[in-house]
Amino acid sequence: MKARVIVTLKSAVLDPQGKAIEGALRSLGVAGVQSVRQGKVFDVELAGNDKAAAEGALKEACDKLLANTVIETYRVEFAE
Amino acid sequence: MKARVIVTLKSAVLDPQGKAIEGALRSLGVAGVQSVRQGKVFDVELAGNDKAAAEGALKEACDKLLANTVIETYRVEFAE
Amino acid sequence: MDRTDLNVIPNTPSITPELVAEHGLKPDEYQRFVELIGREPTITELGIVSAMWNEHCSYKSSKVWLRTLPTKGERVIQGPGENAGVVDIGDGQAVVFKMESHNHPSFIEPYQGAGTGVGGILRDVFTMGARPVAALNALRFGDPHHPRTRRLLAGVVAGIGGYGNSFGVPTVGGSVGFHERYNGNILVNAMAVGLAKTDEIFYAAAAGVGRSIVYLGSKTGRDGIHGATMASAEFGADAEEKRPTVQVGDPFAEKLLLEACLEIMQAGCVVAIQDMGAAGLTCSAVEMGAKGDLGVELDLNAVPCRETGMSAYEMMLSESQERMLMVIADGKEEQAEAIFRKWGLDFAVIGKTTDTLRFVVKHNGEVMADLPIKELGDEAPEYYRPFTETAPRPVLGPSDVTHAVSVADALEQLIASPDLCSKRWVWEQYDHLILGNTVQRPGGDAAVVRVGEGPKALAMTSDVTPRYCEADPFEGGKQAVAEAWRNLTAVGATPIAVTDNLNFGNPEKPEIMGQVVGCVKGIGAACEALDFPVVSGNVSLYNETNGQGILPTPTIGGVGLIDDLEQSMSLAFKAAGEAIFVVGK
Amino acid sequence: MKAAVLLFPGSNREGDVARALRLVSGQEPKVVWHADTELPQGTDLVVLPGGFSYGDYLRCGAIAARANIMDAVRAHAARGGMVLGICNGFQILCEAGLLPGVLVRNAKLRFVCREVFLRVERADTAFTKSYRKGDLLRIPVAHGEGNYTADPATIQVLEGEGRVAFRYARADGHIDETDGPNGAINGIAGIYSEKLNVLGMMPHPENHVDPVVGTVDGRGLFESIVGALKAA
Ligand SMILES: Nc1ncnc2c1ncn2[C@@H]1O[C@H](COP(=O)(O)OP(=O)(O)O)[C@@H](O)[C@H]1O
Repeated sequence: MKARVIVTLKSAVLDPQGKAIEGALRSLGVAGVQSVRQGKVFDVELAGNDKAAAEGALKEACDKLLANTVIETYRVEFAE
Repeated sequence: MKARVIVTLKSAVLDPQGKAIEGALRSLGVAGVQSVRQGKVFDVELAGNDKAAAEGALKEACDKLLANTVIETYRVEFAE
Repeated sequence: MDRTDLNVIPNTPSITPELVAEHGLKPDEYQRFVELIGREPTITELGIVSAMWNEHCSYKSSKVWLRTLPTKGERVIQGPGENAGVVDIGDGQAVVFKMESHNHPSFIEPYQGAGTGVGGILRDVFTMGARPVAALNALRFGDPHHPRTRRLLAGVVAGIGGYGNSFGVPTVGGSVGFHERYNGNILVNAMAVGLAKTDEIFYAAAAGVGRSIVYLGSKTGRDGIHGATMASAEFGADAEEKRPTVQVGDPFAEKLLLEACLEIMQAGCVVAIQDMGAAGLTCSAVEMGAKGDLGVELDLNAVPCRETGMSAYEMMLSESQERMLMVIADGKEEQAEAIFRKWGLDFAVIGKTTDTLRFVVKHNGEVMADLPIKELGDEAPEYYRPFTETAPRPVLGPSDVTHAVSVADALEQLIASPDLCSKRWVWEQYDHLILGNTVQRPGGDAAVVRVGEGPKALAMTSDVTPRYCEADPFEGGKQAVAEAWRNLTAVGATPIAVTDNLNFGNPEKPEIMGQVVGCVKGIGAACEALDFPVVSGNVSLYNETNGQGILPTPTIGGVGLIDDLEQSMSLAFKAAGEAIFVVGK
Repeated sequence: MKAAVLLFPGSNREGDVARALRLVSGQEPKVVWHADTELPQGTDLVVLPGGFSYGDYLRCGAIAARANIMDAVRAHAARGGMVLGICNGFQILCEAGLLPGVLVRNAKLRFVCREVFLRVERADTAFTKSYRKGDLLRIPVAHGEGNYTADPATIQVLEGEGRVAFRYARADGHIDETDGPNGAINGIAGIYSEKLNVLGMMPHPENHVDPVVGTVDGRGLFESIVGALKAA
């Protein structure tokens, strides 16, 4: 089973990388960019077919390791 | 308008980060993890409401800056 | 047929002239190979020979000239021909060093290209049993105003730092230059310096029949497999997706590989060792056998793979990074494996040495290649390419210079020029202090790195002035060596040996070949005169874009020895009121 | 003094800190493998050295913070034992929850290796007794992610309880966070735990202990530790 975990910075946390990219896109002349925030995505392959179990495992993975909840939030998605 | 760009390594490209995370999740005892690949996500705020124009601008942004298409692929998504 | 299953590619397609050309072999080279083996090769064999006989591995255009370089000296323990040069520095210690280019990959993907360049040269050094103690680099970029330059520069510098910093070696020196002739072909030359004990140097030559050949490090993927558009046609439209042309480096894996290798060397497990660089498994296995006058038999089913369904052809030509091949001492397999497992690395017995002098590759029980091992290396083509000497330029007199500026303006222009300005922005991104032995940091004439607890130290520098080489290759080659020598003596070191990285355009053009010949002769003359032997090096040819070659850029890496740090000098003025001397002509 | 230097896969300044400890204390520290579950008997100082544990993949220090040995380190700290984390060690301590906050990417997004001035914020802890309050130390940094941050409440607590150990300063001692090497909030270069027995810092005092290589401004930290342990 394939799942995707998306980890992003909490909105109150400064994102210097996003800011830098924002600036770079503007100077490249890409039209209409107002803001950019950068995050991480993890594509995870899981054994079995039990979506609930998988979701539980991935939440555990996020809390234990994938996200630093001091500054980040996460979301788990499943491919349809 | 909000858009999300997801940049991931092409499937045959080595992902040292994913590999290390995979190992760590296993040793933390998270059940059923078979493989992990890490990518980047950019949450972009764009001016206007023209989806086609925005998509064009973001593709340009990816080709010019956000992704190196020698090793990465990207996908542009719009929030519904 | 399932096109995604690469194993189904037959090992014996008919070898067409197109296929040969796609492998970079000239018709006469292919003919020579067919005569050598007495039959038509398999596709795996064609891949193997194309790897062994390409310019990069065989030095076919430069070899006749490299032979003219002085390579011997009282201190030289190992000159060119091994993974790196080895020079005695007394007290049972040796310095091990080499320089290598990663120009093309760095142009395509600057961060990864430069990083894997650093990774490759570090492996060359620790393969010899040396712990890397310093890294240097020499970089050339296009016109500072060219649209690509900024990103290439930023990416390369970050890539060198990203790899070296994580690996844990101080990057203590280098050079950065700009010229429009590098617009489409930047240069990334990386040098590594290590320390070993003179009686614990490890070599590539295999010894002993029936010994285990062991694969170590990261898994094999379809990285950087060259050549074959034939293959792409065969693999369908997603071939590009499946075969990354640029390798991603894993400095973390390399650091583990370093520690694991040094540990099993210490434990007496290693008979021979070779890193897998370009055309990894092919070059390393053939070299180990050929140098040791032994045959090699590999069973590819044992090779740790990152991808499913890899063919023999792909495994033999993969350039995946952070891998090593070793011959293990009898009965030491278990101990060696335990050490590698502890460091979390792959370890697999993938073959054995034989007394047949054949290079035999098996996959799924089938013989995919069976070639004479010595000839694969020794019988590589060697060319005495035609060359035209670079015509001397007219000497300019003071009256020929029209562009008159005031001294103040001239000074300002010089200081502001990207070639001369401070490179702090670059070297601040390199950890130049790790290991705690950096006595002279970047920014001076040569870096000085203490050996152990001192008082001994090594000095190191990399130098070349391409516009001199373009104007007069012979004098330019001499000058690069002389400059390295001066930089070393300026910090109080005795220059002991040189590594070089010869970067040129297309050698099939007589005027470019003339630059190669001129520069090598100049380097040779200077090294001879200064008793400054060349102990290792690398050649990078075909550096061209749109038919125009780069400036001839033979980078010289010099290493010197300081017996007592007390006698070392730095360039800063030490006190007010002291006399200033000018020495020399 | 019985010091234990932890070794994670990818650590690379363990030799530097071991050398500094040896130089100052005359004793060889023990190197402890990450997979072990116990510290050597009688350990009184645990050092988490600099480097790129697990390649700095995911987040700096994140994977190492979950290593086996860290439970023993937690227990040691809870008993009041001394713990010093330098650079990657600091990042690991934050990820492990032994210190608050987090170290994020440098504001300028580049790795930076250079000498900085550090202002000693208090000289009454076991780590700084050999200095005077307000001393300016010339010490190098070498990191890509040393930008200390935490939520305002945490910062307030740290500042209020005097738990900032060092700040990046100008040559004249003035603190201006835009001058610092990484953009850290309030110029924070190092912090203490509540009981002042755990110190995490980004700069590398272990690289400035020998006059042949840089300054000797880092010695005081190791001398303080040796002194404090002798007194204890
Ligand atoms: N320009 C040169 N000057 C001296 N020695 C050289 C030069 N180029 C290559 N060599 C030597 O030839 C041998 C093969 O080099 P190379 O193919 O770069 O090694 P590797 O197997 O690491 O790729 C090495 O021993 C190297 O030192």
